[in-house]
Amino acid sequence: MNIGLEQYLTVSGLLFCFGLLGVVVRRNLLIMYMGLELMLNAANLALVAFSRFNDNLDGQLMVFFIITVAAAEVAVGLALIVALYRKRQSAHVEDLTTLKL
Amino acid sequence: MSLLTHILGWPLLAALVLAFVPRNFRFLTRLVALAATFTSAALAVVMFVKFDTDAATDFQFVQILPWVKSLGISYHVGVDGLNVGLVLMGALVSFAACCCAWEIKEREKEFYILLLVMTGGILGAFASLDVFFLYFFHELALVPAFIMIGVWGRGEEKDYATFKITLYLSLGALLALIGLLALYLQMPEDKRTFDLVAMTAHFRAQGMDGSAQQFIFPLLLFGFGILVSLWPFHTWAPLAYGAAPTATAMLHAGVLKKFGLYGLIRIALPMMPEGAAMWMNCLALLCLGNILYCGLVAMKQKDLNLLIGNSSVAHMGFVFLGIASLNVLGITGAVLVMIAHGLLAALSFALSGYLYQQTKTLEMEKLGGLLRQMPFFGAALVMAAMAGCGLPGFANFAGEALIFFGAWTEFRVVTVIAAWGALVIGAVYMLRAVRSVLHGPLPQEWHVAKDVTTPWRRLPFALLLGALLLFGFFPALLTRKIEPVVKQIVKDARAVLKPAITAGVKN
Amino acid sequence: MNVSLIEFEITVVLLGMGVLLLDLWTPAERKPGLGLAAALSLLLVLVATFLVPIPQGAAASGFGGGYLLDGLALFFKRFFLVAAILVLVMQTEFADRIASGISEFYALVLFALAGMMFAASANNFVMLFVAIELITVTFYVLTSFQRGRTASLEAGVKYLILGALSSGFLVFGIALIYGTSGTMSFPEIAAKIKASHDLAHGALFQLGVLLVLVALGFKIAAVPMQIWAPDVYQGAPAPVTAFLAVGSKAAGMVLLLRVLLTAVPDLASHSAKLLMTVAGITILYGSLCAIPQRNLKRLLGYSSIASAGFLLLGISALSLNGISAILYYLGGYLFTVLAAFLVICIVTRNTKDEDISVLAGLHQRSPLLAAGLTLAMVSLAGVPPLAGFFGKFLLLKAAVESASNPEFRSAYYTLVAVGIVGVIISLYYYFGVMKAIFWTKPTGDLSPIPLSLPARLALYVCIAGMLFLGLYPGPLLDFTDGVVKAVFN
Amino acid sequence: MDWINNFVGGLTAGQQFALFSLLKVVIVIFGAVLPIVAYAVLVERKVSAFIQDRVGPNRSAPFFVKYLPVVGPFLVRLGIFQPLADGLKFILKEDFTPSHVRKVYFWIAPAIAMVPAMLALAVIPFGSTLGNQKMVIADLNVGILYTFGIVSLGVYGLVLAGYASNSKFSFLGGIRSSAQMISYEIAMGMSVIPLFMLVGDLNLSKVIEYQAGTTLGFIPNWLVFKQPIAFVIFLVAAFAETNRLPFDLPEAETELVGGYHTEYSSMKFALFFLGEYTAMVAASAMMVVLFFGGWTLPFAGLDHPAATFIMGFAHIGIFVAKMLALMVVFIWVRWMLPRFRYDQLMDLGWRRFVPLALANIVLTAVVLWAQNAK
Amino acid sequence: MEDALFYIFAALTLLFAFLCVANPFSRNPVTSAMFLVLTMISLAGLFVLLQAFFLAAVQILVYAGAVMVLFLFVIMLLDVKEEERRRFNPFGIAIGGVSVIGLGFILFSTIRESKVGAGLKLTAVKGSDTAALGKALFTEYLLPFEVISVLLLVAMVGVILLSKKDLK
Repeated sequence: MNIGLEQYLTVSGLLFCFGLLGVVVRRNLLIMYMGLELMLNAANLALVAFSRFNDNLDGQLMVFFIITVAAAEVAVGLALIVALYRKRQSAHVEDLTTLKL
Repeated sequence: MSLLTHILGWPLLAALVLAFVPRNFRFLTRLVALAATFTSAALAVVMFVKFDTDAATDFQFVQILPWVKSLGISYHVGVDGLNVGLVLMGALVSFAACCCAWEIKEREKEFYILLLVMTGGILGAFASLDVFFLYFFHELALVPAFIMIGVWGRGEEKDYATFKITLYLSLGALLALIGLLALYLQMPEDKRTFDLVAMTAHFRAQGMDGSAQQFIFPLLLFGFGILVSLWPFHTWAPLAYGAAPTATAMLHAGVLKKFGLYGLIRIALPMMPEGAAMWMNCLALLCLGNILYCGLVAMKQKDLNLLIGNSSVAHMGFVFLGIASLNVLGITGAVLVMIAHGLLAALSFALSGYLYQQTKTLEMEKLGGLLRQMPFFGAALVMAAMAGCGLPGFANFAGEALIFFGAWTEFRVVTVIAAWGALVIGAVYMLRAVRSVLHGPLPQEWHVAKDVTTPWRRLPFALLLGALLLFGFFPALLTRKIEPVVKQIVKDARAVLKPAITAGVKN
Repeated sequence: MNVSLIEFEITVVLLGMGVLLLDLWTPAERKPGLGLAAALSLLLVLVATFLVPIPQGAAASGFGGGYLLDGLALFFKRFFLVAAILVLVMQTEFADRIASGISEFYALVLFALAGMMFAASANNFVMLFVAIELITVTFYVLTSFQRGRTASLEAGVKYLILGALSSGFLVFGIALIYGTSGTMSFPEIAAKIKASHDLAHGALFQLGVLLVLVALGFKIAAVPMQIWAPDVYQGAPAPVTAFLAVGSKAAGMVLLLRVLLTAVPDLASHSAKLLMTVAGITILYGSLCAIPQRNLKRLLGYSSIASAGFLLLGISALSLNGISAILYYLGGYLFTVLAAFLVICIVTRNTKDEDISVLAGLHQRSPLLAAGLTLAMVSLAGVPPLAGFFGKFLLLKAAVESASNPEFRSAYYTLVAVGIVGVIISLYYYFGVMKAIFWTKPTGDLSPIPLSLPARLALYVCIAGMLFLGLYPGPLLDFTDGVVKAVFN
Repeated sequence: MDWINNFVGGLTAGQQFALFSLLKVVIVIFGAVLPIVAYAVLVERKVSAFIQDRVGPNRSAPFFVKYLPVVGPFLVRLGIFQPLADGLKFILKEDFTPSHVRKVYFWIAPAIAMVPAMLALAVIPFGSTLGNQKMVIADLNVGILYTFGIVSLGVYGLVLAGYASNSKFSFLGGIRSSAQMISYEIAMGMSVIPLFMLVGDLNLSKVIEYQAGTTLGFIPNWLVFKQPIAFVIFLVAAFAETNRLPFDLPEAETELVGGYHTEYSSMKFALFFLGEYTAMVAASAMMVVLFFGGWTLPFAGLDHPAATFIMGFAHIGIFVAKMLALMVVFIWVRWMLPRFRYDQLMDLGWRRFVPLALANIVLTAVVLWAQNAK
Repeated sequence: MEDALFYIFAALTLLFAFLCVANPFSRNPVTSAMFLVLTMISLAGLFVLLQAFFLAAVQILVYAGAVMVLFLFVIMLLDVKEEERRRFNPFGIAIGGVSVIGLGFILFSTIRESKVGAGLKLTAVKGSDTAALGKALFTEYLLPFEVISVLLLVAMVGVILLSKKDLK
């Protein structure tokens, strides 16, 4: 079978779902965050595949931006999680109880 | 600047001025407020006198200032026979209310500001000939009322009453707003305007789609109805009036409440005759609820204020009945009762407020024999009660009589029941109230109660009573102005009514 | 490449960097003054925006078509500038509650402002993405700025996780849209939809649009992406909450407008019912959940959800008047919400608490603050004569107008009914606040609250704004109408 | 040779590619890198001995060697059998796994430390051509990026080693090393950008082509002359990246005992060791390619791709010679300079080199722009 | 050959991704992080198959080389033993799992249904891909590029503020 766009998209879709699964199911902030990274990467894969098959570079540029933004976001996010951890000694969603849910 | 603009502008201007008066200048505060309302009232009298009765169907004292051109909103005021009396009544009651506001001792500045804003709003609402401004001014008057009840109100149920009146009246206002919007959108796109005159002319000429009328009319009917405490949406009224400070109760029960009725007559009837025809039977039945149910409830009341509140709701029933009759007599009577009841309700609440001031209670069982102690007050209360029962000589009588004549041709059974209710029930509770408050032995603790002595204090009561009597003896002062306008409305409405209904019309 | 197009944004970014630099040479006690300096500079920028001729007809675009300077963009740029100026003043009042890094606090606001201004001009998905991310990432930091408070950090983390989740949806949605249409640019997508009917009906394309909408819904706090709002509003420092409520929401809104009505207008009209449903649920959710709230900021958080619902109501009207109403509503909302937060910020300065009861006796402690908050509440409740009323009036009008389409008549009327119910419910809790101000028995401190000159000015501006927009809506309405006609017709 | 030609000729293009790639990998790794690494250790010991005025390894040898006439004792004194002995020792020692470690990571960390350095060699053109084969394992268009990517993975070995060992010293070593590597990666990456601005291509073969020829007749066109700042930064960063003195903070024995490999012994330790030296090889090779003209020499026509096998081998020889010279520099520096303090290291990286590298980029851009404007 | 490589890389990507978020054998965040690194690397492999060499390199350089190291750092700084002791809430997992499977199904069927890219073929890259990317980046996409730089500045300021020690 010839590998086409559809196969790449399927992989990307599954990857997206796995990422979402991590966010929804796991309660550890760090692992949730990894799930979020997976989602971004799923989008990256889809973009690159589309970009290649459409023969158009916009998608790849978008990936470039996404990667950069993700890096910045991770930096801020991890700093935030560490700051919270210092305060509460926990990186668990269930322990975020100061604010009413 | 039209006279009307002055009438509604002075209170608003005074409110603005008061905002900059330091709070310990209490005398100045009161003076400014009184001066402003007095100016309004005086100008209103001038306007009433100068009003050209022969041209009652034309709008007079008109002023138009474009406001939002793209939406067709403009500041447009003017009076014809329909609202000239209402404006006068509003201005008089405002002045009286302002006189009665001396009972407020704390945070006077805010109170007077709110009172003045409310006054301006009320007068604006009745004077506006632009649907948007009509609504706008009404809301402008409503909000201060809520705040005044909440802050300066009395009794244990104050908070509950505040929330209840706020929610009910906002709901009513919003329903009406949607109705008005829908009405606006019924105009063709290029001619859309909120101008009442233009809208009426348009719908008079073009007519409106029947199905549109069928759903816009109930919106307006129930929206305005809630504002007027139409049964069964009336429960807020006694509660709120019971809790409200005197001046607020006077203004709201007396004047602001009439806005809904005015809106029905001014907007709903002329623009949507078909819708009106559809819903009038329903309205006639509902108004029985007002008259009978609320009358009976009033009979059961132990608190004077609640009694007056309920009776005021009951009186609204007559007005609804007049409107429902959809003929010249009925509607003219309805407008007359609106004015008369405005004066009466203001008088009643002013009296009960004064009483509360003196005795700190309004429970009728605890009171008694006050006539000897307070002759002027007693006399005024008796007269108010008589007016409330619809005795001849008071404006109410004239209005109610017209309504019954008008309604008799349309809904005989209803009229009979209503008349019975008005005469019997009204008489029962009014006279009972008079008896238990004024007659009988005077309990020891009320020896301290003082009568209204100074002319200054007597002024509001005298003013309101005088107006009631004036219009009672010379109802033609009003009816001659009202009738031509109503005739036109009824003519248009009748023109489209179904033959089945027209058959019974004698007019 | 026309650099003069982005001169305002460049100025703002440079200003932010300038604040960061000046911080090095400013003694600690004078650092709060930097905020005022920045606010003044922004004022100059604001004035400058009025000296630029508004592009008529074909708007000026640049940078490969990704940046668009039209009336809509200009409107929102001014909007954001005003918001930022007021927020900066608010932050100066807030300065003593931030242990360190006050200059960074200002700088971050400026950067967020730059992000919003870019968002206002975004014309392709790449710009949309980077602008949104610039705003969001800045707000992660701003939200958790009070590191001493656990609530602030928790709010930051919640915003972070949910924000990143929405970013995930956003990029995946963008990927799908890009993949099916082959372009990132809004107008080109619209052109392709017009050219080929299949595109707009492709399931993949629709899924992409849906995902993007979900992500934008997060920014404006619409159901079902609203869960972050109450917590974050409560936990974040008051000025940040204000900026979040006004700036971030408006940025989401302008992007939503651009995506929905520039890129996929046909799809928008197909999904009117969906939009209506979301709007209705959002209104109800926000209003109902606000009732039991005792924390002021949380209360405003829920109220902002309800406002998002009203904005969506305007979008779902799918008419020019609806969009114009949204712009107008936002204009009023700007002054209203900022006034409310300004007062809350100052009142809660000395108390750790943000419970509604701290307002007790406010009318004695500071009549101006009491008046400001009261007016804000009245305006939020949509009562004349304040700005909020006219905004809601226009929104409801637009919805009723759209009901003339017989296909959707009942849907629109249901939505309007829901809107009315929302307004009624909201009256209840807004009056709860007013009740606390005026007739709750004060228990604690009754000393007058000092008010600095800038704060006083800011409050006057807000009140004036509310009153002006409520009493004299003509100029702004004409402006928004013109803008909307030029952009979306 | 015929059967080889027949065999190769019989293969498809893809198969040929695979075969030659495999051959290159095997030859480069086992024929070049491992011996170089092994003998680099010896050189290290010899150089250190020289610098410290000692003799260095001069005993170990199979028993028969010293009986060889003349050559035997010389070879023994040279110590060329020492690496074999070392290797043997590593293999034969007890492979001890402490009980408190996290086993899986403890086992894979050394491998992770070793592999990236090896992989980094894949894109380095170590000669021009041999026959019709280009002397590079993978001639990637994004060669330099690939290298940086792979090198950046090396940090995992150290971090995981530190984490897995479950002891303070290892952990600190691991954390330090990763911080150090990430920091210097930035300076390193930025330092080479000007080179590629000049060359206009990321392919390393193109970089070498660019450096062919001379200026003014005698100065080679090497980029080290055109971009001295870049070279200095790159060189220093390379020291930091390979964790060698003066930047061997991760394993600073006076502070951290042995850093991340405190708990390691035997073959696992040897892998770390090999990794370090392989990284050194890779860094030297990279520098040769980037700054010293790769396999070219600006005279005797050696700067054109080889036409004959002899020339091909000569090119490889030139490359290896340059690389070895640089490795000696590495070793020499190690014994000449004291260790930096950790804060000094970070300060140098972030506050000196990063701005310097940025300035260099801007400067180069301005110069290029001025030239193009003409 | 390429097909085989695709299947290998795709399978690895998905396997590692799954193990990252839902590893049945270990709940150690370090393990998750390492699997995420492996996912990134396999993804880079897929990028290479798509002839996006530049992005493949950037993916490894940024994600695997920097972002994930940061993750590891943080995990190591925080106490991870806590996580292993936590009990899962089966109800939450069931709800989450079902909803995600639902979404996956929607995605999958949409992709299937829409027959996207049926007529499209992977075209060979002409010339240097990186140069074209660079050109687009600095002309057409210059503005987003600059905005991103502001974003990075913000992130830098933010991280420093959030992790400064001097606050109580």
